Amino acid sequence: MSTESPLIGSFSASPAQQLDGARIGVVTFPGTLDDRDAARAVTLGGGTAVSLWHGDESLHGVDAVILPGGFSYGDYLRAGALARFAPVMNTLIKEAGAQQTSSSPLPVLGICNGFQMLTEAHLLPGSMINNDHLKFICKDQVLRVENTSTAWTAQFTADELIAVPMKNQEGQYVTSAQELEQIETEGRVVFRYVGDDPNGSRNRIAGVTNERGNVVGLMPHPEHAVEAGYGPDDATGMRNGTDGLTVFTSVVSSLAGGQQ
Amino acid sequence: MTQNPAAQPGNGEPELTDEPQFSIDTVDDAAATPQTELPWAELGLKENEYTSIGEILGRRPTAAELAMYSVMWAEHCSYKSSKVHLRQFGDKVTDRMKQDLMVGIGENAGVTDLGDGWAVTFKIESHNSPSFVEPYQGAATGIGGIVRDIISMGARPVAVMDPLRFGDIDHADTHRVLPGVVSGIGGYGNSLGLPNIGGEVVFDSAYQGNPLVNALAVGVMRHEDLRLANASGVGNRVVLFGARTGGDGIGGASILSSESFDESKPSKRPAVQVGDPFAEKVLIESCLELFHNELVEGIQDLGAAGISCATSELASNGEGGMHVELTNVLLRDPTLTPGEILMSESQERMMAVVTPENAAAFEAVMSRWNVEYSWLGEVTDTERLVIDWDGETIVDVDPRTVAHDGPVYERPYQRPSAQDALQADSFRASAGGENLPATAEDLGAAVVELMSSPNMADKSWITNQFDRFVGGNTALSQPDDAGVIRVDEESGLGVGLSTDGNSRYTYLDPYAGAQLALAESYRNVATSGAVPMAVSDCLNFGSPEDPDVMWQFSEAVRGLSDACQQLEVPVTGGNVSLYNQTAGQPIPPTPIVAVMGRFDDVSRRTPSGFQRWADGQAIYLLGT
Amino acid sequence: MPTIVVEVMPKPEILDPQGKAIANALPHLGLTGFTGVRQGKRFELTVEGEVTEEVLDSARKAAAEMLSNPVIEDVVSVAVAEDQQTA
Amino acid sequence: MPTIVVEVMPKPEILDPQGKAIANALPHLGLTGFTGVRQGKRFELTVEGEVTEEVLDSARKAAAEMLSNPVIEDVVSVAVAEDQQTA
Ligand SMILES: Nc1ncnc2c1ncn2[C@@H]1O[C@H](COP(=O)(O)OP(=O)(O)O)[C@@H](O)[C@H]1O
Repeated sequence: MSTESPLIGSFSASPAQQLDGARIGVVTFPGTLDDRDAARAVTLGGGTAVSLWHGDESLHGVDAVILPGGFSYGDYLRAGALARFAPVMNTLIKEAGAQQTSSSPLPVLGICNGFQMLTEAHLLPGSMINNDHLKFICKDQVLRVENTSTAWTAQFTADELIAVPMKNQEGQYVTSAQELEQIETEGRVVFRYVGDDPNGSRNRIAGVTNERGNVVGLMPHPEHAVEAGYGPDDATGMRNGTDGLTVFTSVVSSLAGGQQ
Repeated sequence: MTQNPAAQPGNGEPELTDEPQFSIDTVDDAAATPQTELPWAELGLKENEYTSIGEILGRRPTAAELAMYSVMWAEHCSYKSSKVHLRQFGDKVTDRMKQDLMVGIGENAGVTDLGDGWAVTFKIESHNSPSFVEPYQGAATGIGGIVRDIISMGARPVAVMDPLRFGDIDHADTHRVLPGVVSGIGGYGNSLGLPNIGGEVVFDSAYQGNPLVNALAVGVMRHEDLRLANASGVGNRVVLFGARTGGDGIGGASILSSESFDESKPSKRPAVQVGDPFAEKVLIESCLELFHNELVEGIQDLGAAGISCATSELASNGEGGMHVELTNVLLRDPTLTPGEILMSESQERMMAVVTPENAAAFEAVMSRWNVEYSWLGEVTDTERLVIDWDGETIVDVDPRTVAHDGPVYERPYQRPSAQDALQADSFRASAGGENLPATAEDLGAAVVELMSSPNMADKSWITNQFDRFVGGNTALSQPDDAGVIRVDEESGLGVGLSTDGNSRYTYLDPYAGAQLALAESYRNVATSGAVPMAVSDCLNFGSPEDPDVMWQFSEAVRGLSDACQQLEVPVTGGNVSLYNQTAGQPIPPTPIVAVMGRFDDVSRRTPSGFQRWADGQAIYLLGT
Repeated sequence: MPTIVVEVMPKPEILDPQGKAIANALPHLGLTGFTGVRQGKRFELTVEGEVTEEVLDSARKAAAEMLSNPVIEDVVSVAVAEDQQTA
Repeated sequence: MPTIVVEVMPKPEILDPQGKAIANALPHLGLTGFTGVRQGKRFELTVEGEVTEEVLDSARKAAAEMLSNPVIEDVVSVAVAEDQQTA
């Protein structure tokens, strides 16, 4: 009799390649919520998670940085607005920003609140305002991966459709018409919402990258789609979706290969 | 008599500028002026209660003492009407029920051994009337309060649930209350990073004037992290940390006028409390760091009765004495009188007992998380709780008389005369009952009608406003019958929880109705694949002074305690919410029962409902 | 088009978590001269035609019943906007 | 204590979902005279001592760099509060 319930993947199951070399920093701000989840995703992706603290200027020599989701400083004022002034952000802006001239600028990923911080810090274009329906929304969301040349998306295939959870209140992506046009023509939209527009974002943009392609931000949460049993639904079963894991395996292998 | 000391340095909030003007009523004053009238009635005390305070103290209470007794002897802190019945939860127990119980009823929340060195603590509480007055903030601070109960046991909170009752879905007041309640629960819980793993939404006009907002929080800890609310170790220091103390929840100016025997005008006090989830989030993280580094000996959250409760409970559960200087309390509003400071219900505060050796390490944790704190005093062996105001003693009491030995009432109760008629009034005997659907078509239409009732319909319009993914350990949540959370990522050890209640059954037969609530919750947990282990309950009823309501209450408790004994699951804690009525009309009796069960491996959890991935599987109907 | 500006602030006795967080963050910008911050709301209502006393009354009603929550907020002002404000 | 008021509004070209929702709801209150609503923010910064030109400069810096996000918002005004405002 095949009445067995869907099984949840084991946490200790490691991915095919174990590349302990990649040290990926995960920053905790006061009010950060998804730092442990991001660290788990890094581990599952084959990297080594290094926790970084908002009040510490040093990035402790990590190879890449994740600004995880949450409600830093309660999302008071504007989401991400107060976190942007943390000491760690000063260093991050120097190491990842436009003034950075080294051939391999620091890969940075901002998820949800982290994306909001990156726009507040002007490392990424645009900004987020309240969802057009004015509510917090938590749901499984399908995205199209439109740019696979970043360190965070290298292992996706072009235009691959992935399902990851999204959960936010201030997730409507806006920017000026001119900048929007520039982002689009330069191919800097990394993730785009598929299906019903969940929050009114311009051109259904879910994630973007900067000119050099080292900084990526997205509103939905790939780190919540890394373990079967705890992610979004997918074709194989309830909560089985692990599409988000590719974000983390991508950066680990990009770092290992030294390529961007 | 002393003046309020100078305003404390700002914490980023503008100082209220009213000049503090009040006199202090010291213990010496009380002894010297036995005839002075105090406004005990305005503070909600009964004459016999006021008299017994005098007898306990051997003199009239000071204004500050009166403030403490009045809040601690209030129904929701003292359980004075429900205590005699609630004893059954502790009396009707079998050995098996005690086997995994690490902390039972009486502490901030019960604790159950989960095995492998893990323990789980959970509790359900009500925040009904604040949520009616200001839905968003009322519901938000309801989540905040129950989460602090969980932290104070030494646990990391891992999930919340929210059983709700509203009036008619089409009523204007429901349109005012529901969106605020839902976004308040989401706004606070989502910001804390606690997945919402279930709850209930029921619409019934019987709740029109008195909606119910109950909230459950569950937390997990390693055995060694368990903390209790007691002040032990003479010479250990007492610290208050978290948000500053404001005039929250002290309502009108009655207590103020009791202290200002002069004619100074009372300043404004907030009508509602505003929650600060960010402050609570850093409070959680800083407490976990304190527990991890073993920096606190005892800890207590500040709930309804604020500092009155925290000092008297810590003192009476410990060595028995405590000495506190109240002017050390950091204030948001410098015009607060000592009595008001003792009564304030300001949110996001905790009180802890710390050894002198650990004080510096404690301060380091506070500054790392940018949490404000102030040292208030120390543990003594005097068996007295002594509170000074600028060096003069304003409270000198046996803390047990405040915290534990309050009044206990055997309220009269009686089976309502209308109960028989109510039970006889069946659907089959009614007009509707004569035209029961008989044909397939009629039956089909009846099913559709049922499904479209707001009580049966999909609840995702509400639950999609709650984060169910945060933490990465949610194995089941809506739309499943039980919420399931993984506790140990290595072994898959976890817990399943459900909350249930059916006020119609309970109205018809409170004894059976409470049992059915337990049975439903137990079933929901069991069918998810967990072994039910423990119960928490929130008993929402009308006025205990109404013998009909008191009968409903006593029957429900008797029923629930009998059923718990039968199923061998202990009640580990809960909450009683009385006086839920408008214009003399009580709500239907609404015991909400939460059951927690254990999974040795959550990968074996079973979702409810037919799964679209399970095509071709067989369907069985079990039971009677 | 004429504009009516409505200003709403949290009541002084009510906790303002946002203001508190901002006040704590200002020193990161090197700004230490402020002892407190409170955050409220500012609404601009545009009016077709003239701002009569009647229109102002509607704005006051909107301010009291929809734009503010009287339990926790005060309406600080309801006034016709001067022409062009700048910082 | 003197207070500096900072006013911030969403840029005209940025859609304002809150303002739109309010505009749609006003007719339910029987108020139909308004053609549009925009919701911005109003901050009160309290100052210990005198409001010098230097203090005002800090407030302008706070307004430009923290209290507003130039991508979506404009600082409408930074000014010392008149003594007692009322509705
Ligand atoms: N207020 C709420 N908060 C969170 N989850 C809720 C709430 N109300 C209902 N749910 C969840 O939605 C799902 C469906 O609820 P309900 O229709 O009441 O189910 P049932 O009738 O099977 O108990 C359940 O998973 C329940 O836990």
